[in-house]
Amino acid sequence: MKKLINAPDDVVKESLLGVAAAHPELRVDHENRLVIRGDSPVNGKVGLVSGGGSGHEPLHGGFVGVGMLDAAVCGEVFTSPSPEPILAATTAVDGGAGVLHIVKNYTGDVLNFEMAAELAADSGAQVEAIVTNDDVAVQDSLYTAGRRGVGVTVIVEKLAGAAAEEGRNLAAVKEVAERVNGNGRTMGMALTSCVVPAAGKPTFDLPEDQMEIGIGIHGEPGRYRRDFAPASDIAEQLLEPVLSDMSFDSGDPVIALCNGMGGTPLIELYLMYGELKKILDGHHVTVARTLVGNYITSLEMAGCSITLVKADDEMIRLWDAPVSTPGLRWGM
Amino acid sequence: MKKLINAPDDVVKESLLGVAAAHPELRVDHENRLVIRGDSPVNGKVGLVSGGGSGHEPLHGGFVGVGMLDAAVCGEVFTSPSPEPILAATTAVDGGAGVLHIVKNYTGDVLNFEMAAELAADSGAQVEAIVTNDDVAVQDSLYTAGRRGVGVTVIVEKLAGAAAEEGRNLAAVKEVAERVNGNGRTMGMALTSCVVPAAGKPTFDLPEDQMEIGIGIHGEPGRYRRDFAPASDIAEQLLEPVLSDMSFDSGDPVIALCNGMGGTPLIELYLMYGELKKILDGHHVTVARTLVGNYITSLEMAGCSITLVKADDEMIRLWDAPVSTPGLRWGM
Amino acid sequence: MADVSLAQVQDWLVRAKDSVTEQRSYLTELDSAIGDADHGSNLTRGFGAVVDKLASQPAASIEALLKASGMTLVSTVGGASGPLYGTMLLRMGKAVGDADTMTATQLGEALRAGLEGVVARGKAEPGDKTMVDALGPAVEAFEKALTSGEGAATAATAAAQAAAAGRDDTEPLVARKGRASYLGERSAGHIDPGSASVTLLLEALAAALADG
Amino acid sequence: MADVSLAQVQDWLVRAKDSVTEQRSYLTELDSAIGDADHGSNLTRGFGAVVDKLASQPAASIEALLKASGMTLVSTVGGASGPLYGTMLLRMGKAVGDADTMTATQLGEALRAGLEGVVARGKAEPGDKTMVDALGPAVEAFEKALTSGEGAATAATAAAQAAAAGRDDTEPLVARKGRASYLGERSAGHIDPGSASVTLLLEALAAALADG
Ligand SMILES: Nc1ncnc2c1ncn2[C@@H]1O[C@H](COP(=O)(O)OP(=O)(O)O)[C@@H](O)[C@H]1O
Ligand SMILES: Nc1ncnc2c1ncn2[C@@H]1O[C@H](COP(=O)(O)OP(=O)(O)O)[C@@H](O)[C@H]1O
Ligand SMILES: [Mg+2]
Ligand SMILES: [Mg+2]
Ligand SMILES: [Mg+2]
Ligand SMILES: [Mg+2]
Repeated sequence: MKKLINAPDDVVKESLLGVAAAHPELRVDHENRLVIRGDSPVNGKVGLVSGGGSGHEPLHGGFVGVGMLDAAVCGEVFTSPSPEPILAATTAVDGGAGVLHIVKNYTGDVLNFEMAAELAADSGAQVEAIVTNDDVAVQDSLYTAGRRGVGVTVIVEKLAGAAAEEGRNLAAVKEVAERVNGNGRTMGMALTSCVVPAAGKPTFDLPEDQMEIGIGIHGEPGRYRRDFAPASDIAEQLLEPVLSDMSFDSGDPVIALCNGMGGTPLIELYLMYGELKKILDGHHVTVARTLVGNYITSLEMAGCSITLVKADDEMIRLWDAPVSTPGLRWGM
Repeated sequence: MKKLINAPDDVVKESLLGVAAAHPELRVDHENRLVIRGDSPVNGKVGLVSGGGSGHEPLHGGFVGVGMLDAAVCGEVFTSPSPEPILAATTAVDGGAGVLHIVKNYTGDVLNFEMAAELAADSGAQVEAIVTNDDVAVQDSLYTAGRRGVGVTVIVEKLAGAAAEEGRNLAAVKEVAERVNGNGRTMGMALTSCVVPAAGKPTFDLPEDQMEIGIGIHGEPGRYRRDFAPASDIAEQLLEPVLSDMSFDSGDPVIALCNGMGGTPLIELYLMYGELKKILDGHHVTVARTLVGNYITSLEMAGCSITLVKADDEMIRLWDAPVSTPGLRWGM
Repeated sequence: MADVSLAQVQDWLVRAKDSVTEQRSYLTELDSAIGDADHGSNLTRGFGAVVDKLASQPAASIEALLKASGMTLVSTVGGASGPLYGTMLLRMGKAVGDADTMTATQLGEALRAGLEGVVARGKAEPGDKTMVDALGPAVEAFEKALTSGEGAATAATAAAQAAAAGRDDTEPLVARKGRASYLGERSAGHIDPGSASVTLLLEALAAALADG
Repeated sequence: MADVSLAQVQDWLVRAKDSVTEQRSYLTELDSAIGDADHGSNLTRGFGAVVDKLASQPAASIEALLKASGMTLVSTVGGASGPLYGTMLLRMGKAVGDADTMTATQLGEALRAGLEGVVARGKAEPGDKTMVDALGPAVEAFEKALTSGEGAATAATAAAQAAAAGRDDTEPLVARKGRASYLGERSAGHIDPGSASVTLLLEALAAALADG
């Protein structure tokens, strides 16, 4: 394993030192491993807290700032943080209008955020949670822990963040988050495995002529393995399960995220987006807003995912609203 | 070789299809492989053209937009574009105030931009060029093709772009570019090789226990190979040649770019920046502005580079000026 | 038959820490086949913190000891297993109450309460290929041994054996809870990491009681 | 002794294309040792375009043919070698002028002009480990053969041999121009890719003149 790190166990802690050094506009709580908006708590604003295992950067720490998250809780690599720091984040961003937890659907995250919410409620805080679960790779989701939360989380954080910034109340911000999640679907794939620092070697072996379709963001194996194929084929394999799960051809504006898993260069991600767009055009999907890049990653894994959100005019307005975070910034 | 591509020879062409689909605010000239600001030519504004081989994304196409480049010329992967498209870009962005070519110092780029400038001059255009050459890895630069242009190019494009946007004339914009380049130094390293699509295999072999210090951005071998080391050591090895080449402890504000080579995850880049910052603090270098992320890459190469620019108040003001490009955006 | 002492409970947790630390790669290996390759490091970190905690702040009762350990696990393990093992110890402590010894019957009740806590938190059913598939049979075996007149040490040995059998039985199962469930049919053919760590914990318990 | 015809010049470029296409991996291999692994694909693309161009727009004179080919190289090769080889052909065409045959002497002058063009554009000196180290000796050998009374075909064979020798002599050199110069001492021990492609071009010339 070759990585730009010191000791594997210190990766998250030391990476946060860099975040603090690079972003004086943010506050870093090194003890609890939190990235917090500099002006938190914002009086009268709903506080947004997300978090989970590290290794998905820029998600979540890179999405803290005006118009998006108030705090991110950074667990060990691919390991949910414990309730204690989640509680600390909740307290730190509570500006009196309640706090929304944005949780990706993984058992560890759900259990730890649940325990934290119980503790916060005990001390009188008003906490709601939205669990994202957009990964169509998970079939038979009734017989499993349910679909995983992946790419849509970025868009939930952006739109709920904009809604909170507008001063909406907790129920209304939660409603936006649920609307985005309910209308979002994602499918991802990998060309290579990631390497968890503490493990020191690739999580899975993927032969040079194979790819894994339907992966999550933790090096979990995917839905199936298949012979490595050209980008145009891969685009078909990613979009087929998305488009057959939900219809996106209503004419409603669609937000598309062509996301890199970390190790794939941007030139390839744009090429993939070109292939995806061709298919979307053929299916009469009207993409109104697009992001192409590394937004929710799996360390150095090579691969990509496509997320589509069927939006409406209000959601597009919230998308366009100003945001100022290390990972997503416009309008200010 | 596993990449998200179709045929290796179509990578650049097809990637530009994705750029066009994702960025309706830009214009893509598919024949000449140009990415052009949507409102080009801007009347009375100095036009900024950069370009070179592809594979360094977001540089240069991702830096086209208000406050930065007017056009990027996209050559084949790691291969300079020819004079023809450079000339086409020059013509497309010439708003009557002349055009500045921003060229990274590589023989191919220099020769092709030179020929294009001669052709443009023949047809009456006013063209100046700035050749960036910030790579301190190149020793004995008098006996070589000179130092390579690397990380500083990003900062030159940002600051010259802001100066042009303010309406300064060609000589003044060029002066800003030269000031940035003259005060910028970069050193980079690699943990793995990149894979040029047309070659289909790693450009160099780097054993699992070795790293390459002093690399460029084309998979060229570096200054030396050494045993793989912890991030804190690597930070020392990168900064030593930078700080001994130029002094950055004058108290002047410094702009720092901790750049990923493409395949290194963000969590590691932030960790590296933490290590770099510790050393910079120890040397009384006052970092005023920081960028951490993939800005000038070498396909999927794992590794990083550090660029320091000794700035002044005006340069900081130009840095802070609004910019709206796919790869760098703030203030608008 | 001797009661189980506070010192033995503490010894259990120290042995548990030694065991997960020693088996760190084995647990992580299992987790990398059907999970995310961190179960070994999660538990090593968590039980390491538990032992540190007990060393710096000795507990006055079994309840206090198990509660402090449970809270420490919750706050240091993260992942799915943190809240689950944490809840298990918290419920065990509550069941025993404020005492510095407990009878074998009380230990059996505590284990049962721990199992119920894990099920309440994680909502796994038997056969879902989780730690419950080792913990459930272990608690039953413990209770059955007591019914046959055995003491705590022998019952714990039986529980550890039942856990190991439950662990091995997870191999052909298709996971329905936790990360492994995302694999569908592909989760079959691998042992569940949590059932393996439950087995280590019960083997540690048996050893602590045997030597005590 | 027969003059060199327009058809032979065209045949040269077709053979050059075949040769660089066939040796694509070899050239790229050399470039990956001390450059950026694209010399083979650069020239394959460039000479492929030259041949396409000549097929679709037959040239009426040697000057027109070489100019069109030079412009095509400049506009399709990119990289350092595009402007250099392009300039070489442009200067050669200019030297020959508007004719459909040329004497061996004229060809020698054209090659000399081509070399001067490469040097003017790239500013390399002999020993800098560039294409000049093959092209320079080749031009000299060509001129020397003419002085000894040989014809164009024999002179071209001598030039190709001198190029090959120059190519091999680049191996121990430390590069001072182009990408390879960034390697410093580490560029020694490898043949310069441009000197290898120059050799292929001169071998193609010798073959075109021998068969013509
Ligand atoms: N809902 C659940 N109920 C009971 N046990 C579970 C549940 N989900 C997961 N587990 C157990 O947790 C183990 C994984 O723990 P660990 O790897 O530490 O956490 P994570 O899956 O978050 O990485 C699984 O092997 C399984 O035994
Ligand atoms: N300044 C120069 N003068 C002459 N030849 C040069 C010069 N710079 C580079 N070359 C030649 O160009 C060759 C490399 O060509 P190529 O790989 O196509 O371009 P690039 O280096 O831009 O990738 C080198 O092997 C060398 O022979
Ligand atoms: Mg985990
Ligand atoms: Mg090149
Ligand atoms: Mg796990
Ligand atoms: Mg080359």
